Amino acid sequence: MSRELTYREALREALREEMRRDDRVILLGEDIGTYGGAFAVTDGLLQEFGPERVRDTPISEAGITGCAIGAALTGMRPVLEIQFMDFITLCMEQLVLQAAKIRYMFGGKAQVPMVLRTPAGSGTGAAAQHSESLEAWFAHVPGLKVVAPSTAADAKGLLLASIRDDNPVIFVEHKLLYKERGEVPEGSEPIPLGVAEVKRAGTDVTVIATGVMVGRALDAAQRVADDGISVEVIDPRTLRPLDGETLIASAKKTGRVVVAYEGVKTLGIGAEIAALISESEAFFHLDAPIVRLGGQECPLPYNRRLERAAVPQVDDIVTGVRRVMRA
Amino acid sequence: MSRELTYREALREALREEMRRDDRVILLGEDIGTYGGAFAVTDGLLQEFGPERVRDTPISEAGITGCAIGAALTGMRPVLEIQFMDFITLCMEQLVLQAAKIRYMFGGKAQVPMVLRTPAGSGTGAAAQHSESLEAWFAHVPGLKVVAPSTAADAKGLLLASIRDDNPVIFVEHKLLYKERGEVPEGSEPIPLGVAEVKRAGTDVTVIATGVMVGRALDAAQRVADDGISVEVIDPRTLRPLDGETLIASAKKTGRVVVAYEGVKTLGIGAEIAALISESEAFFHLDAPIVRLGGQECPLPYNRRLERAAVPQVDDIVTGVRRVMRA
Amino acid sequence: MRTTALGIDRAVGMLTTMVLIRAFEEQADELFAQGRVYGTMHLSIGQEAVATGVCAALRPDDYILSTHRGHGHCLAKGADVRLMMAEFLGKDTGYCRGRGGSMHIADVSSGNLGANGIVAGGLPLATGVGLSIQMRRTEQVCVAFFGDGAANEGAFHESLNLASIWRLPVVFVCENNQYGMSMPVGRSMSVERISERAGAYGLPGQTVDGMDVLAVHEAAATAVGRARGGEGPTLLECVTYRYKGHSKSDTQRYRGKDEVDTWRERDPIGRFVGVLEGEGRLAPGAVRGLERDARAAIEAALQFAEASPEPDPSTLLDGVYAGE
Amino acid sequence: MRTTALGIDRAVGMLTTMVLIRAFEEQADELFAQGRVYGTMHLSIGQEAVATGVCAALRPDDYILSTHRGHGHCLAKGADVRLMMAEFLGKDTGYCRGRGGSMHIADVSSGNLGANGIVAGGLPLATGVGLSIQMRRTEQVCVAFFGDGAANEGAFHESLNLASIWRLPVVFVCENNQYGMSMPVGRSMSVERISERAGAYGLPGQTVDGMDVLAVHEAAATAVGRARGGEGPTLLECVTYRYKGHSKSDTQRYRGKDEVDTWRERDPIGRFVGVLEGEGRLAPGAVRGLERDARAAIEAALQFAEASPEPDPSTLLDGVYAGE
Ligand SMILES: Cc1ncc(C[n+]2csc(CCOP(=O)(O)OP(=O)(O)O)c2C)c(N)n1
Ligand SMILES: Cc1ncc(C[n+]2csc(CCOP(=O)(O)OP(=O)(O)O)c2C)c(N)n1
Ligand SMILES: [Mg+2]
Ligand SMILES: [Mg+2]
Repeated sequence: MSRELTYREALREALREEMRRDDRVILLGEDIGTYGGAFAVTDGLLQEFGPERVRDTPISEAGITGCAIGAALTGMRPVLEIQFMDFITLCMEQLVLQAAKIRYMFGGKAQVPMVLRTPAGSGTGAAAQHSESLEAWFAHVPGLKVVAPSTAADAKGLLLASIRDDNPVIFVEHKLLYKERGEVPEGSEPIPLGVAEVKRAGTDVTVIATGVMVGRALDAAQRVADDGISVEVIDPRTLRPLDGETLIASAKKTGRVVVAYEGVKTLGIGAEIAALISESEAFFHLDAPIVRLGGQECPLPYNRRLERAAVPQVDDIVTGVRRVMRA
Repeated sequence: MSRELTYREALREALREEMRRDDRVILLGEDIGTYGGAFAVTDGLLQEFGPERVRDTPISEAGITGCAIGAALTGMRPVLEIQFMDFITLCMEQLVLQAAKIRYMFGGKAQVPMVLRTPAGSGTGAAAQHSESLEAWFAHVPGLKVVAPSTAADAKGLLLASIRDDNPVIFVEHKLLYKERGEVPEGSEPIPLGVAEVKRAGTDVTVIATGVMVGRALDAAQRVADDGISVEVIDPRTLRPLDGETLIASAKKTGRVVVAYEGVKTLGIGAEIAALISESEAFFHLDAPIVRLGGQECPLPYNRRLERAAVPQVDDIVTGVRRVMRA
Repeated sequence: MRTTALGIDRAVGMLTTMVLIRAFEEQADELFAQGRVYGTMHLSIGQEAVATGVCAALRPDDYILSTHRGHGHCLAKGADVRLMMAEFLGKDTGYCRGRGGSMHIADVSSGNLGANGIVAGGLPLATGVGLSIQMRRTEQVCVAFFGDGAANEGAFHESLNLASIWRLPVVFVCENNQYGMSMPVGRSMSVERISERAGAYGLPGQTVDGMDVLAVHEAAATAVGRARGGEGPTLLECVTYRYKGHSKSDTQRYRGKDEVDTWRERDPIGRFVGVLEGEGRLAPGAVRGLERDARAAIEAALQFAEASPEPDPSTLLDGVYAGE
Repeated sequence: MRTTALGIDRAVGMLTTMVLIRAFEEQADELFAQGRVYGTMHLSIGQEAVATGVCAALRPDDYILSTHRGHGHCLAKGADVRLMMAEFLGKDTGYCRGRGGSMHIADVSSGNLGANGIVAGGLPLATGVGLSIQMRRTEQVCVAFFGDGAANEGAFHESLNLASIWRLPVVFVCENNQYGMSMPVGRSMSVERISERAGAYGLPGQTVDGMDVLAVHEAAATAVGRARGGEGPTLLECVTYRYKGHSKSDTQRYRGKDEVDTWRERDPIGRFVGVLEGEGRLAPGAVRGLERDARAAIEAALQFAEASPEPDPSTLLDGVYAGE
């Protein structure tokens, strides 16, 4: 059984169900209570769970990150919202030097079960300091997990799994997806972390896409299908750990790979995906260089035309697919 | 003409020469004055230039980073020392959302000529919060440049160039290299940013190595030379922008590539280098998958044996070279 | 509230600035309502006295660091409203060639080192500007604007401390408009007055009525004088209110209409007009003329902006790096 | 300084702890000098009264967050000196299986949530521990130790503010040992007493003689009582001194030997022994027995540690993730 929900509603449902199921789950963040969250994800939860468990914080990103970590270390399961992913730059010490390392530094004798949810991405005219896609930084950090859902169903299932995970999870939501609708199964079934999903099966080219790029890749796949090109679209869904097996298997099968991601191209998540495939046995099956389509090498500009030009669009993916087919 | 200097002395010489040449160059950092710097790089500079230009700061990494940026924006050329690269996690907002973006956000009408020097790397028993190699994060950020010298001569020439550059430069020093000696040319000749150097010419395998790995790669090259394997060792020296041309040319020539770096393997600088080569025309010349040797997927442990096992050593590079030769 | 200490020209100048800011903000609001602007923005209607009173105490070569709610600061510091409107609309003729938009308008030539999308993000920069001034010995001053919410960021603490120990020529101006987005100031901190925090840095702190442009100006002039005279920084809190929502998506559940109305009764423009008229320094109704002029200027700016070209996507990478 | 308020057992217990801390630190110093320890470390000789006086006010299930200079806190909170020494030497039997070393010793079972290599890094964590206690309603208390230098980090500001507005059961203990590495506290901030900063958060602040274990204990007991009683956090500054260099590589150019000698005259152990002897609660010379016991315990710990195996490199990745 399933019903249609928006991505935002699916996230909210996951939060609500976990909060009902487990008293230790609490929410922290700026304007998540009365205001309902800058992107309305937590709307209504204050009313159901009260101000102790849905906690508006001062504007102190490092402090509230540490607060979540300390609470997680001593028996709670906090879910922290950082209002825009850009502001996570203020949390790096606590996230990377504390949350990610505490368990290891303590010889495996502690754990930090927390989720940091944050909206990423451009496309809303929010300019250079409110449009970041920084997931690659966190995918570089042992001790963290990184999740990036592209559909409402994944949003719910992956958030359930992230809250139940005993490790710190960076949960990257995309602003443009909040209003997107999709079928979401009834019930509280988590989707395991670390498992990619084939969003469309195909035989000629593998397009590996993350976040908002998954929908664009599916559109591009549809477009080139008319030219007789069969595209397989895969969403890794978890960016750390990457499901190398699924990606490599598809690359072996098609021999042609395009990676589409919104973060800056250089050292964005696509760099790891390309490198991973290139060093695997898939190397011997590749018929063409792996094409990476990432964000342009600039801060995100305000102007709408520039902003569109700064990240891959459906057209760019179509072009990328054609290019990899020609090689 | 040249003479032997340690890497540390070479850095100090660059600072001294630039401070003599240009009044706008000032130094900021924790314990850089009386103490002479945690790694003694600035030793003696307080005596020569006084406390106005060699400025001990409180322990406020974000604040002093912003201070350097604001000064750079209004006519100074600050060189900031962050005592350990780990602590740069506290500076991310100022570095990434301010320094890197100001020029672009202002429509190209401002500049931020500053250098952030910082010691990185493991090998000193400093454990998980004092051993980071985070250069890949910055190489992901448009607006920044990233430099990582591996010899005394490069340390001097690249630091001169970095101070004269009109952009924010993250200058990554390696703790194990400070005491290493090398020939350094007389005179104040900068080494241009963005230019890799072939540290040893060879024909069978290209080993691309950064920072402390360059010396290890050279040792490994020497070792396998006895087996008749001719290794070309290349140091990119600047990690953003990467000198793709030189790297790709060598990959085309040898057809076999090993990348050795200390940062965590996943999404470390080697991910970009491997992806870059794999998407270039060198792809068609590759005889084997690109081998990446990076840091293990864990925080840096204190214990010496574990610490050694956590990052590539000469043996690992030898093994990597043999592996890429067999494929 | 008395204007005596000020010349009549300066008093009317301040009124003119306030009226212009309001006209700009109202135009911006309308453009958004009409769907003619992309993204979001933060209006400073109700807070005009702060930007105006503070910037009136500055020299043209002094610096300011502004905030996400920065239109008023920008105008008060002397921006060309045409270039500002063009930036607001993302045009190539705008101050930032359309790259910045509302949240990043900067005009280095008038000393405006930029709005800032990061709460408290400008405070550390201000210390560097102060240091640069001190080392270049130019006797300039730097003002850093920030909100009540920003006073809870670590950057506030580090910046005030640094400015204090080095006696930097920086004035920290807190616009306490009662809320950080939806968070009432009384719930985000435990001090009555944000200016009390000055004590933690051995600095003078003062709280003034931010709806009274003369009070703001007087306090700012004193603080700027201290800074210029080498006596170091001041923390100046201006108690004010934003009439509009935090940004375009704010439904304002966190406050009642009554509260807004009560504050509106203390409107900084209305009160200042009353004072000037009462003192006989402004003819009754003369403010209408100022308002007309302001609207005309805004109208002209809008025409300029709308007639301006969009940036060409082929210039996307311009300005990422200097020297290229 | 009077012990009357304390039972004799507790007084001798505190002396025993101080003597043990000093013995540990001296042993650590010697091991380094002999080249038998890898890396670096930060000794707390001279500061024993702070760790001891504060932790004596805690229950076994209370929490502490410690610092890079954390050996004393760890012992005072009840660590097993053998497991601690093993960790110090990077052995697999150590508290952290040799992964942590001096700068990261943690013993969750005795409530020690870890030394911390990051200056002020434990302060934000302490707010979360406080929140967790408050929500679990366990009436525990969390103590966050930090240095004078740490009080200039943004994390200090954000943490005290958060703890204040939520009335968290956290006691912030500042060990003002006069220097942050080479930076004298008087140059890094403009307040006489760090405890004055409490005012910025509406919190009680108090400065005590950190060389007087009884004064520390009394103030800590009051603050812990407030926290446990739901009255919220306190900022407690303990004025103390480190006798040794900042770390192993410190040549101490920033201070003279005279200064160190002057502080040594106020040695917290010597003074406390004097008090106890003066009150007739400790037989003259009895402290020698305690010192012998401490050295014997350290000696046994060292033997245990040295006999312990190093971690096996094949276990390198153990403990990165939970649930694997
Ligand atoms: C570091 C950071 N955190 C959060 C935000 C989102 N945000 C933008 S403005 C704002 C409220 C700021 O409050 P205040 O400082 O009082 O300024 P005001 O909006 O009232 O002018 C918030 C939470 C941000 N832009 N930057
Ligand atoms: C964020 C951070 N900055 C700098 C350092 C390097 N460092 C370690 S201890 C120290 C001095 C700390 O001074 P204080 O807080 O007074 O503690 P003390 O060493 O005096 O006990 C410094 C600068 C660090 N570990 N972390
Ligand atoms: Mg406000
Ligand atoms: Mg200290």
